[in-house]
Amino acid sequence: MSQAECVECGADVTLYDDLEAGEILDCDTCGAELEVIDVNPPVLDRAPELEEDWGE
Amino acid sequence: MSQAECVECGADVTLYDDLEAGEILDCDTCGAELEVIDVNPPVLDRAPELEEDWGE
Amino acid sequence: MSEGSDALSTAVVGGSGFTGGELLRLLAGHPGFEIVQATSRSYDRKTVGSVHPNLRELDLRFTDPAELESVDVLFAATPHGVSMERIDEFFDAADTVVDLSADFRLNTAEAYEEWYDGHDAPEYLDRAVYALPELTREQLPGADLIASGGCNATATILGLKPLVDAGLLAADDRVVVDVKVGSSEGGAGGGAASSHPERSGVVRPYAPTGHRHEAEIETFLGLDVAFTAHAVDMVRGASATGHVFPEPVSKGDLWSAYREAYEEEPFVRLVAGGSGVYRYPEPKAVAGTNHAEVGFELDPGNGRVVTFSAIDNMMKGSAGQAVHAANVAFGFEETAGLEFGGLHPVGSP
Amino acid sequence: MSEGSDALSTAVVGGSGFTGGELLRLLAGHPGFEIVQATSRSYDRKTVGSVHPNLRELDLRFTDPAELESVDVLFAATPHGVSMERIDEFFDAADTVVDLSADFRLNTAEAYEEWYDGHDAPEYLDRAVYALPELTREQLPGADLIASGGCNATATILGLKPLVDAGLLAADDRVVVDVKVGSSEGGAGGGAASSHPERSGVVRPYAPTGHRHEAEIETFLGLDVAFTAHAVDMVRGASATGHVFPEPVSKGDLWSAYREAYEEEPFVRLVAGGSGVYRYPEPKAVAGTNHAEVGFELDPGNGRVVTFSAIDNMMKGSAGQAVHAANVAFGFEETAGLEFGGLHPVGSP
Amino acid sequence: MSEGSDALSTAVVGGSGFTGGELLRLLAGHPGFEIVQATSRSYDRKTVGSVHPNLRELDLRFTDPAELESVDVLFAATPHGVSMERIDEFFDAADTVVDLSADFRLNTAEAYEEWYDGHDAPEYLDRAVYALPELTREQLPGADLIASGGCNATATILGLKPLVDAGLLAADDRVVVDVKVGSSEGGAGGGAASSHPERSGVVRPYAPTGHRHEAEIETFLGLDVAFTAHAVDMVRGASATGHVFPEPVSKGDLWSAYREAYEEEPFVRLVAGGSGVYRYPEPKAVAGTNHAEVGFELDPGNGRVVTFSAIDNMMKGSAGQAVHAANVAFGFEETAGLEFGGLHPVGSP
Amino acid sequence: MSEGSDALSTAVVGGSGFTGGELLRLLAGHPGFEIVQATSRSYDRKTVGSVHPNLRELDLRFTDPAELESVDVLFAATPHGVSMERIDEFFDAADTVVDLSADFRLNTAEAYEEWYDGHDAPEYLDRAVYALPELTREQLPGADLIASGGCNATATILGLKPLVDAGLLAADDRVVVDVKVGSSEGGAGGGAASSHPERSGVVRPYAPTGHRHEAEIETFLGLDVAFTAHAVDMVRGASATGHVFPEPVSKGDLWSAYREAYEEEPFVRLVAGGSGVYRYPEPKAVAGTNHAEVGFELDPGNGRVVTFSAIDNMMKGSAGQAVHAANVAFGFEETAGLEFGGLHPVGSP
Ligand SMILES: NC(=O)c1ccc[n+]([C@@H]2O[C@H](COP(=O)([O-])OP(=O)(O)OC[C@H]3O[C@@H](n4cnc5c(N)ncnc54)[C@H](OP(=O)(O)O)[C@@H]3O)[C@@H](O)[C@H]2O)c1
Ligand SMILES: NC(=O)c1ccc[n+]([C@@H]2O[C@H](COP(=O)([O-])OP(=O)(O)OC[C@H]3O[C@@H](n4cnc5c(N)ncnc54)[C@H](OP(=O)(O)O)[C@@H]3O)[C@@H](O)[C@H]2O)c1
Ligand SMILES: NC(=O)c1ccc[n+]([C@@H]2O[C@H](COP(=O)([O-])OP(=O)(O)OC[C@H]3O[C@@H](n4cnc5c(N)ncnc54)[C@H](OP(=O)(O)O)[C@@H]3O)[C@@H](O)[C@H]2O)c1
Ligand SMILES: NC(=O)c1ccc[n+]([C@@H]2O[C@H](COP(=O)([O-])OP(=O)(O)OC[C@H]3O[C@@H](n4cnc5c(N)ncnc54)[C@H](OP(=O)(O)O)[C@@H]3O)[C@@H](O)[C@H]2O)c1
Ligand SMILES: [Zn+2]
Ligand SMILES: [Zn+2]
Repeated sequence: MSQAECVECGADVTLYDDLEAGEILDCDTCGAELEVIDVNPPVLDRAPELEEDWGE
Repeated sequence: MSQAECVECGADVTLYDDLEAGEILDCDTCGAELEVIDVNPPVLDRAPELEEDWGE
Repeated sequence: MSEGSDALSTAVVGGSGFTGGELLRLLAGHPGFEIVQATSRSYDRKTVGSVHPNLRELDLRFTDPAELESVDVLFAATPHGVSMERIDEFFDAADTVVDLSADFRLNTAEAYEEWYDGHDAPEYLDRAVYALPELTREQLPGADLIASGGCNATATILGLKPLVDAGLLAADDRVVVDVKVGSSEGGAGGGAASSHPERSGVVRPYAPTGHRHEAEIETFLGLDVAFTAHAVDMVRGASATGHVFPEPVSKGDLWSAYREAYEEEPFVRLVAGGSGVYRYPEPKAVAGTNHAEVGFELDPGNGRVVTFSAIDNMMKGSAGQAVHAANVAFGFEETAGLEFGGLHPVGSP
Repeated sequence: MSEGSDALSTAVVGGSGFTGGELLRLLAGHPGFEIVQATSRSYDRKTVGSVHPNLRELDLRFTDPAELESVDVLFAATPHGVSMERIDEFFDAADTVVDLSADFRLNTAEAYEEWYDGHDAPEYLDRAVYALPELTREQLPGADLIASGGCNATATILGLKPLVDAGLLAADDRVVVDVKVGSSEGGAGGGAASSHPERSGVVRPYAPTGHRHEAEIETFLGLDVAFTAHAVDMVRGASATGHVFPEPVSKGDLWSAYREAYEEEPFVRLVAGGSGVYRYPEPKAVAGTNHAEVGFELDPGNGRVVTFSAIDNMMKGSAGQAVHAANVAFGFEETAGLEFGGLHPVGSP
Repeated sequence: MSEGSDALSTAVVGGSGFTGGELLRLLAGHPGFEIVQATSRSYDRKTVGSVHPNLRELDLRFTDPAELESVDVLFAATPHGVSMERIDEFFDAADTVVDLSADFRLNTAEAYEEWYDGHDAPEYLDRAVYALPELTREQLPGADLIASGGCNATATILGLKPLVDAGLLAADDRVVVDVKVGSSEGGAGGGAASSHPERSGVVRPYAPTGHRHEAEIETFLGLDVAFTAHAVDMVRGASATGHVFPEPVSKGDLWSAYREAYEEEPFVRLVAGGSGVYRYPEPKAVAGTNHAEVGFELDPGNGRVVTFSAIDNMMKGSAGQAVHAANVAFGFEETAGLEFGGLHPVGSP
Repeated sequence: MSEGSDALSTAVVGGSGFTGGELLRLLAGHPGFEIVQATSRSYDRKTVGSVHPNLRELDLRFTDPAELESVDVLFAATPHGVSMERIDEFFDAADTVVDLSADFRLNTAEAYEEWYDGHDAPEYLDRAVYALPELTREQLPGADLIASGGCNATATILGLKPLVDAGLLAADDRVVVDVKVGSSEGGAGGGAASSHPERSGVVRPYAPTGHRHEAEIETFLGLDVAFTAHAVDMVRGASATGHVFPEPVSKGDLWSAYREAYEEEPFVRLVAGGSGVYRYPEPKAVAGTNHAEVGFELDPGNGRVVTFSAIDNMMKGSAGQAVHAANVAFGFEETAGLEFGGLHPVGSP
């Protein structure tokens, strides 16, 4: 298992060995949804956010 | 608009002119879901019930 | 407040309570009544709106119940025992008395000995008309002492009556009624058990046996009922589920019985197993209204019919029923002042 | 359903939703409108009562929104984006369109670029009148495209407007608004976050920053507002608490400002620090009604004025406001169809 | 998470659901188990804490149920039908399977034909042990397929069993059971009927007749029960009220029967008519715990005994019961991991 | 009840109240304490379980607070004013006093003159250590008069402290704090406003300005805070939303500040904008636990940071915090007796 830094909060995120580019992970510190941009070395970026309609 | 008898409760159900066989109506007296079996003359039957799982 | 010159002048004794407040709300919107007095000892001289925030527009202050005004009609919404003690005074002040308590619901002093703690004015018991209009409509016109039916009794009776009328239930059939009620049934008084932290989220057996409403039910329905009530988390509402074991019947028989009983009734709605979220009677669907929802389901496996009925205890279970009865008694439109049809969605009203 | 020969024929697009159901309820009890169509794709051909149990007496079935009837007035109660896409069709079917969504509330295409995802029919933006009658009453008579104000925006604007009008708040003053809302704001759609187990008992920050209603507030109040909303456990209701730091004022000044703003308003009630249980505005006190309660408190220690406003999001926050606006637009009595004054006690309606 | 070298390695299939989450919570605090896998298709790769906020400290991510790890014990908390379909795979992965669904509760394929839609793996039915430890404790040690009892069945059986054991109820006596349940019984899936606006404040008849738990009750209690369930406004909890009509008994007889049945039981508490607010069993008093409260009241007027039982459906009604059964099966302390005793005050947990 | 020979003997004065009951629950499950006395005047001689149904297994009866036993530690959970009056007696009976009231939280008699009604035993004010362990951990070991921090103050301080520590907030910056609280904050006493019918479903401004906790916040955080509290429909929980306007910061800066402040803290959990249903701190997620959830969101458009914190007022806001402080004072494991991690799903606990 390797590690990468969360772009939102800076915490270490543990990565699975069989990680694939395009997967979405949540940071277990801040909960941000992170997209795996590259695998070797691992690069994470904030996942495109689902536009959330809270109703009104 | 024509009328037919609800098979569940016996009340009259008002039918639209453009009714088609296979449509599902709810009886406005008892709320039963009724399937239009035939159109001319109109024949209604209890619609096949969705098996509902209430959880447990 | 309605002020037609023909409107009947009206007093509400116990106007600061829950059913008293509901009466004030209904009478204020009723063309046939004009409110001239609302009493409260604890809030004497305060505005009605300071207690009932929905009535802030009402230009009225509470006065002392010791000083009753002369009126055409006096509604009493006081705890059990007050009306029987003050009934002579009530009639000195008013031509007609509509009582929301249990004080004049039963017919005999003996019944009050058995179920309550006796009666102070048994001479009025014959004169009083029990008011559950679906049952006693014919006796109401001209009545001058009207005893509005109890909330749990009303819910129970409405659910079972069609079976009795149709001859599907005999007097000695075993009938279980399991009622769920909201916190406003306890009145504005409160106490530890009705505080929000203790009362929230409950399913609490209360009056598990021996509930006094059994007396009303037995008297007016002619059935012995094994009755149990549970407090649940809602403010308004009473829901009665009856479990009865009649001779084999079909759903068609049941629909006939219930439609026969209620198809002309302005305040009873049959709801029995349709589609969607609201398939059977439930209190949310009638909250704030004088409607009762009544329905049933057949359980062939157990030879059982389950009956359901749901009311708002503040309305069809008390203030609304009292106004309905007064409408019949005075010859007003039955639905006058009681037109509100309820809300959707609605939480725990 | 009202059927006066003079009643305006009316369609409700989105009639199976929460605000659509509320519109149907209000229009059915309104002497000036006659409902001829209520649309729903999911419940096409079903009775309106199968979705809205309080409307079981309404003899009406949903129809497909693709086939609009010719009517005098069309109310659209559809999700954001639908009205802007179908506005030409709406005007083919109806002379007047009252839209409850945010699609025509802002004035410019740029504003829709900034706060939403752009606009499909910007040519209508000038023609639309924003409807918060306490603010825009004069522009409503004769308007043929009415954009009913948003719920949180309405609550916020009503609380702060008297301070702006009285010159107590300048455009660049720092204003914090903390809003608490009920679950019906989310509409009938639902999802995991709005399921009963997850949504019960919450105090949940939602839209903690960047809420789209900031755009409406800024446009119509002329103030920048730092806005945050929390979901709390009620079904109906929105309560906006404003924290503002004006030049030193007295309580008398505040009362003057608020009375000046609202004393003629049929639907605004001032509640600011009385006695009893209900001392400040709260949603329970207006549940089911088109009333707004508005009030304030002075915090001399912090140089702060706290403003409170409470509405029912289904009513003053959407359907009630839309009907109120239509009443003004068509010259009806302002309160027509909106007379219901609410209940007490009431839980979480 | 417990990590003793002797701890049994454990997987939870359906770990993102309500009972799955509860299992994870219990197993994480249990000295005898070590969680190595929690599955979810929808939340594959997400942290367990992103779904179950109370488990944010748990360092575990969901994985795909298609890839099962080799473990000592597999708990299945999946919808009806999944376990019966995958049972061979489950046993390939694990030595012991504890199933929370109804898939292995009944004894015969015929029963599944009658009450469900048949069975995919009837050859396992004999091997499965029904787990309601108060009833089947002796059969659990060494069992390798454990079918944890259903929530409503558990509540019902616990309330009536002492009467059966004491010979006060015969197989053909008429028994009515009226159950009130919270919204977590429906699982995390949700739908329109379980959205907060529709589900709040309800007393809603659901499964008014023909509830599938009747099969379990009949099988393990040997009684026919006329069963009806109502949804009420709480999240956790099931409360069963039984109405039975035995030969005349005294309160002393009843106390003997109930004490005889439960005085050695670690998770059953008798509550029958004391003082204070909490006099009879109620779900609030056991929320979050594996306790059942059981009690009764005598109704001499109607020749009736009313029985009450209250559990937390997530605990004694599912996950807690499963862990209790596993404790017995593996020879752990019966209360291991199940020590939490509940809260006061508590709302609608 | 723990009975290790080394356990400290303990009394709870005010054991029939809400925080007193919570203390009894925690102490009963704590290896370091042995309960020898729980007082109540109203329930003198009754079992603890008759008031707190979750403690039915506890073999203990209330006794009169006039007769205090000699103990190592006395916890006082009495209304404001009682401890200051009886503090000498408390120290006659016990070596260490842990007080949950506000009586010893402020440092000077003047502060009590300003915010309360003066002080009866000002000589003890210096000796008392304010207990919010995240703030005052170092002063607790060996303290013999511990003043447990207030619930709303704790929620507020925890949310803002990281910003103060990181130099992002200056003493004279404008800070608005809008708090939402559950009904258990009012204690077991109750009254009309806290009855279930009146308190259900509310969003009710209470203590809109001038809340006494401002004094604690100012003293221990060094910030003036414009504080407003609202009652909402939950039993347990306090949620503080802070609105602050610091110099421009990035989300990374904020994460650094909050992680710096709390990463070593056993009871503080950072939750700030993840995915799923629970994205920000909320009381449901910590109900029944001693955890605080703390988080924030950035609002660049308004130059604002919104801070969120959520606690269970019965735990981290009172009894849990007191036990935590005692753990530190006596050198126990900090989390001893406070391990419960909460439930999911959970309603309004
Ligand atoms: N709540 C229901 O759902 C319901 C349903 C059906 C029937 N009822 C019956 O309706 C009656 C009122 O119930 P409620 O729930 O409205 O009760 P409530 O909220 O407690 O109100 C009682 C009212 O009576 C007044 N009152 C009390 N004692 C009095 C006395 N000795 N003389 C004069 N006034 C007195 C009280 O005001 P002051 O103390 O300030 O004078 C208050 O206004 C009861 O008999 C009840 O059984 C209630
Ligand atoms: N809820 C509030 O408190 C509130 C307050 C102020 C403003 N609003 C606004 O009012 C509007 C409606 O809100 P709501 O809460 O009533 O929503 P809702 O409960 O979700 O109802 C939406 C309605 O629109 C229909 N609909 C959806 N998509 C459609 C389409 N493409 N074409 C035609 N009909 C469509 C739906 O029925 P079918 O899908 O079956 O056709 C349903 O009847 C929204 O714009 C909302 O922002 C709501
Ligand atoms: N809720 C109660 O009170 C209660 C009480 C007693 C017994 N039970 C029984 O316990 C079981 C679980 O109930 P619940 O309330 O926890 O339900 P739930 O909340 O809906 O959870 C179901 C779980 O199963 C997973 N799942 C669904 N279909 C699956 C499949 N085909 N293969 C693998 N995993 C699947 C789901 O996750 P993914 O879809 O993401 O994989 C989810 O984790 C049911 O059989 C229920 O009858 C529940
Ligand atoms: N509730 C909260 O969330 C919370 C949070 C932080 C701090 N606090 C503080 O904790 C303290 C207790 O609050 P609570 O909510 O637990 O109150 P509560 O539920 O009203 O309980 C008060 C307790 O004190 C006893 N008591 C009252 N007067 C007394 C007296 N003169 N002498 C001896 N005992 C007396 C009461 O029992 P008897 O009357 O039967 O003797 C009862 O056991 C208060 O100071 C409160 O400010 C509470
Ligand atoms: Zn992160
Ligand atoms: Zn029918």
